[in-house]
Amino acid sequence: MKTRVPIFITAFVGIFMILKFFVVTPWVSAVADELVQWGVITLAFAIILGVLNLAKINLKAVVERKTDWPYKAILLFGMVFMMSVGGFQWHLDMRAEEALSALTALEASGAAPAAVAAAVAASGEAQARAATNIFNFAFTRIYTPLSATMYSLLAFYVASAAFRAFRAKNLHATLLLVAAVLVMIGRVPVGGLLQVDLSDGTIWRPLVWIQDWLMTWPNAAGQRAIQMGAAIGMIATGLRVIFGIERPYLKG
Amino acid sequence: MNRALTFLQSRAARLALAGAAIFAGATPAFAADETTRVLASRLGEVLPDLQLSDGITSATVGSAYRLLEDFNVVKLPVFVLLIFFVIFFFVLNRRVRKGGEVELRRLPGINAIEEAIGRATEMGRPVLFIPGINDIDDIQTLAGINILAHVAYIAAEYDTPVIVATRRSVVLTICEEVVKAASLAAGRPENYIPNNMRYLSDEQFAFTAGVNGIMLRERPASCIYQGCFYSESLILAETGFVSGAIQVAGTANVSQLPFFVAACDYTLIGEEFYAASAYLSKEPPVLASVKAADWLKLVIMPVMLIGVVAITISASLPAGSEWSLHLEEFVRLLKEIL
Amino acid sequence: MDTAWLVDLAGVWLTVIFTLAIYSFLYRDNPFYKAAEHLYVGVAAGYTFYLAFRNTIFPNLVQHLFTGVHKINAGDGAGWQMQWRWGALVLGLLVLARLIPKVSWISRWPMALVVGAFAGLNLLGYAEANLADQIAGTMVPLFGRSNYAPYELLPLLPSLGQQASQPSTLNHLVLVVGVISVLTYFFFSRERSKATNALGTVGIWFVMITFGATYGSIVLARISLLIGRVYDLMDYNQPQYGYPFVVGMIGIVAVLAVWRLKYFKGDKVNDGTPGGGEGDEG
Amino acid sequence: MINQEPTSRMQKFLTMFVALDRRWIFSAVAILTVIFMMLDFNLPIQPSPQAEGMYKTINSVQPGDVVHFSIDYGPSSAAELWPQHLCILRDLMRRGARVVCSSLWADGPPTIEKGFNIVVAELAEEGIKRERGVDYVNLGFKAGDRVAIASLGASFKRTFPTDYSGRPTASLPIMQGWDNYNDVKLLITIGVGDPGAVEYVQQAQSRYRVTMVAGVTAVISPQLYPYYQSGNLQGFLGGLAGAAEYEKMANTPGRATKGMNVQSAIHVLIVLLVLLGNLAQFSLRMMARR
Repeated sequence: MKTRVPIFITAFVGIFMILKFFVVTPWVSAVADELVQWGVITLAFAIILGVLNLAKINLKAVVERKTDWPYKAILLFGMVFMMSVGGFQWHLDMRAEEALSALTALEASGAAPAAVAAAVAASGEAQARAATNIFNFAFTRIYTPLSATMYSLLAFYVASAAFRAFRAKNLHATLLLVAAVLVMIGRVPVGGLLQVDLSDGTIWRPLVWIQDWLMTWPNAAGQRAIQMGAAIGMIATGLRVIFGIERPYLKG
Repeated sequence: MNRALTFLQSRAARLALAGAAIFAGATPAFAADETTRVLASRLGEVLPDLQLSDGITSATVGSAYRLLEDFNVVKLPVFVLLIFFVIFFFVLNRRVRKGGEVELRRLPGINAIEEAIGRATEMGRPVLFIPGINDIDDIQTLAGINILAHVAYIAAEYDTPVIVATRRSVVLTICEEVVKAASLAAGRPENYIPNNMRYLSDEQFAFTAGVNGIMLRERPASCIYQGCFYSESLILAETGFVSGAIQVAGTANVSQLPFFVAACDYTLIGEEFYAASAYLSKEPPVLASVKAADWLKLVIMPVMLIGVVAITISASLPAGSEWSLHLEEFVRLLKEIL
Repeated sequence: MDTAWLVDLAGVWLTVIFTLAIYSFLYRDNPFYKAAEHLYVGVAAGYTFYLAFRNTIFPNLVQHLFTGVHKINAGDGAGWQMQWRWGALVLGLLVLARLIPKVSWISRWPMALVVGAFAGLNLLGYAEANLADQIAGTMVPLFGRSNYAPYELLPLLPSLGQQASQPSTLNHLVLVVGVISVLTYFFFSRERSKATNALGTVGIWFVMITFGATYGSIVLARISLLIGRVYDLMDYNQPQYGYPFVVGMIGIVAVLAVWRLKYFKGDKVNDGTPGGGEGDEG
Repeated sequence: MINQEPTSRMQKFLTMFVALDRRWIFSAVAILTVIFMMLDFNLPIQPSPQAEGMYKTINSVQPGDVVHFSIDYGPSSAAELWPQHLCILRDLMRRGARVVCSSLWADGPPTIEKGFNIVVAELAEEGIKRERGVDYVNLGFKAGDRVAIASLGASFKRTFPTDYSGRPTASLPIMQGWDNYNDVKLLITIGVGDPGAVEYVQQAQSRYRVTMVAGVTAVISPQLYPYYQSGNLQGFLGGLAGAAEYEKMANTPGRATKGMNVQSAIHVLIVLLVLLGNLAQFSLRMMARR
């Protein structure tokens, strides 16, 4: 029961989904789509487990006054805060939707213009309320700047990692370094400053051209082959999992 | 004639007929709604002397048609590749079972994983493992979890704790199972510490910020990233570098590989990453699947070269000449089958 | 409304403070970053939770089962699909069985289904795009008529005056040799001949050039992110908000300096380099 | 390699530089960014053929033409896409097109609002009046990715019964006389990924043969070359560089052009650092050998 049944489920469902890829019979696609929906819903339910894990670990730290416990309290506050304002937003959106469907119904029934105008106003007000409230504030003023700034740390890290790693220690490292430097320069307007007049009157920008060539040919070849290898590895791994040859999560 | 009828009625023959028709029908690129018509005409070409004298035979052929109608012929290349792989795998697996050995070349990145765990043991610090940031629907995540099983086993043998940070709840629960099972298998169930299994929200950079915190405050001696990574790859690897950890990465995302190569000590590239769990497990069937992948490449490369040669000859011959067109058709067929 | 400007002011200050708090991590781990990090993880987890219920569980399960939305949205077969959706509810509840240690093993069943379903689903999609299509794309003529312009011959060398992406014999050779050699590099079997070893070596050269070029091209996108943030900071740095960027910057630097002096007296700090002494704050 | 004790001053300096504390690099990046944002000069920019195609297509729009302008990104990608969004919107509004904005991304509509507010105010200063509901409209967000695009092909008014502020679309002057892609003169999408340009090509452009151009991030742009070659797209812009090329052609140097100065400066900085690091390491090795 504990391992046999799951192995069977994985194999059966996996093979069915592979079949679905080749077979265009409507009921097969319908069943497969339904299975995907089940998967998506199961994943959504699992989020409860994740949130509980986060809450448990941090609550314990706060209760036991472990190192950095005030920060863990901030984390818990942020979580509860966002859940509550999210719920509030949901409520407002439902209201706006109700107002809107009331308006549509009213229009369809051919009610008096004054009544329709009132409904339009009510609907507009509900929409506006849903659009401007604490949830949007939290989203645009807390969530967005934090995520955009975290992302933008990369601008600094590409510089520091390049400085450290691009050293001509051997042939491989030198190729990496040369390709990176050429592409970096050829990509920005500075690279276009170097110009050569060809005999037929056209202007040739060598750095831009080399950048373009590197990206179109050697880079495309490398990317293509790495992707092909990865696809083969993916087939191997996927089939190992589906056939139950590798099933670390069922060994307990 | 009677013999032919009984032959047709057998199920195997029906499938063979369908297969022949698919291959014959694959020559022109046809739209899905034309499938039936084209196949019907092609079938006559493949088996011209087939005589449909009475109802039974036409019904048999009709069922073959229906089979074809249901089959998405556009997906034929993938089907052929898949069949090749499965056949190779079964052949190799049988050979392995009979006592044959599968030997693989050395991969520095694999040894590095073992060394990284050893170093954490020496320093008395934990190992941090991240199975990528994608959900379980990505096969890269599955590959990462397979590697985690071995990492957790080795770490349990060395009595070194493993911290697993995940961005998805389902991945978290599966990783919990994996680490628990591996610790048990290594004879040290106490090496599974529930509090070391962390979920750090589904948002990409919140997760990254949380992992940064783990790296700098819990000071893992080794960081192992195996799975699907996006732009956070470099943030993780740079923070790991500052914290002084040994870093071993592996991913199949081509756009992130350069950053791991630049900032980590070892990186498993593309297919190496998928093969890593086979290297670590050393189990015959798993090794056989890696070897089968090699064989698949041995099929693909000659086909690609044949295609290049044929299209080159075709392009060198005068345009519109008979052989040029034949070769062009041949390459098109090659592309559509494989 | 009277409070609108107050909300706006608070929003601008929060934006600037959070931005600077994350940037302070570039200097080193510090209380500002820690606070921002923990708040971020918490808020993101709450948001995920909200999204899961609002965008998945509610429309795909609750509405589907109870409010009859499927009747409007779905076409044929909606009837049986509606009935079958109860299975998803069962699976979801089985996942939650993990919370009860005695029956937690049963949560493996939904996991097994999810793993099987998605592995089977995604396996071949990738194989199609990344394998079959790429094999076909590599079959290019090395010389003769170009397959882009049927009556033009492929030039031997790429021409400088034109775009570098113009096909030529050399370019196509680079493509074919590159793909074949990199694939050879990925052979795992032990038995290798001298020829395959040589080809594999060429393969790793291609891999390195690819990584270099990719790195170089992505730098561009990464720096635009920084430019975007700096524009935001500068836009908000207005007198009506009280110069949040400048004030916030000075404030954070001052607090960090004090914090540093207080907690790291006599501590040899060398935290920009690996293994540096990140003192344990506590 | 560099294990032995540094002897000379030069060696000491080089050893230090080879293992430079990365925070010096961070500072250099930050300082260069700020300086180059303040400096007032523009590097010459060479528009690519794709950007030229985009510019020509947008500037062939006639007053009163219906343009569907889909904004498929949120604040997190604004750094790359906002400059494109702004200069395209400016051109469209100035030319007097009927601009119909919508979004397939939940966090897109506020960005649309921001764009309209800025451009309408700019034009008002020039004395050109553009009215909401008459000259432009924000239809808001629609879930459903490809399905949503396909349903736009059937009817805009049914897909978006109300606009972002809750007014019924059927009564808006801008929505009169047309309802689907057959009457849309130009389709523009500014997007960060899926759903975005590729989905619009598949679901709208190739089905209804509507003229289409796109703006995307630098990471996505390589995916669009095939569509440009096959004529599905008349042109496209890639990332901040694309926006700078557009600004150059429109002769309105703005944030993207300035951004390219910063890009250039930081690229040069990184290249210099890499070269100097190699030089330092090389000379150290030479010194050690002597």
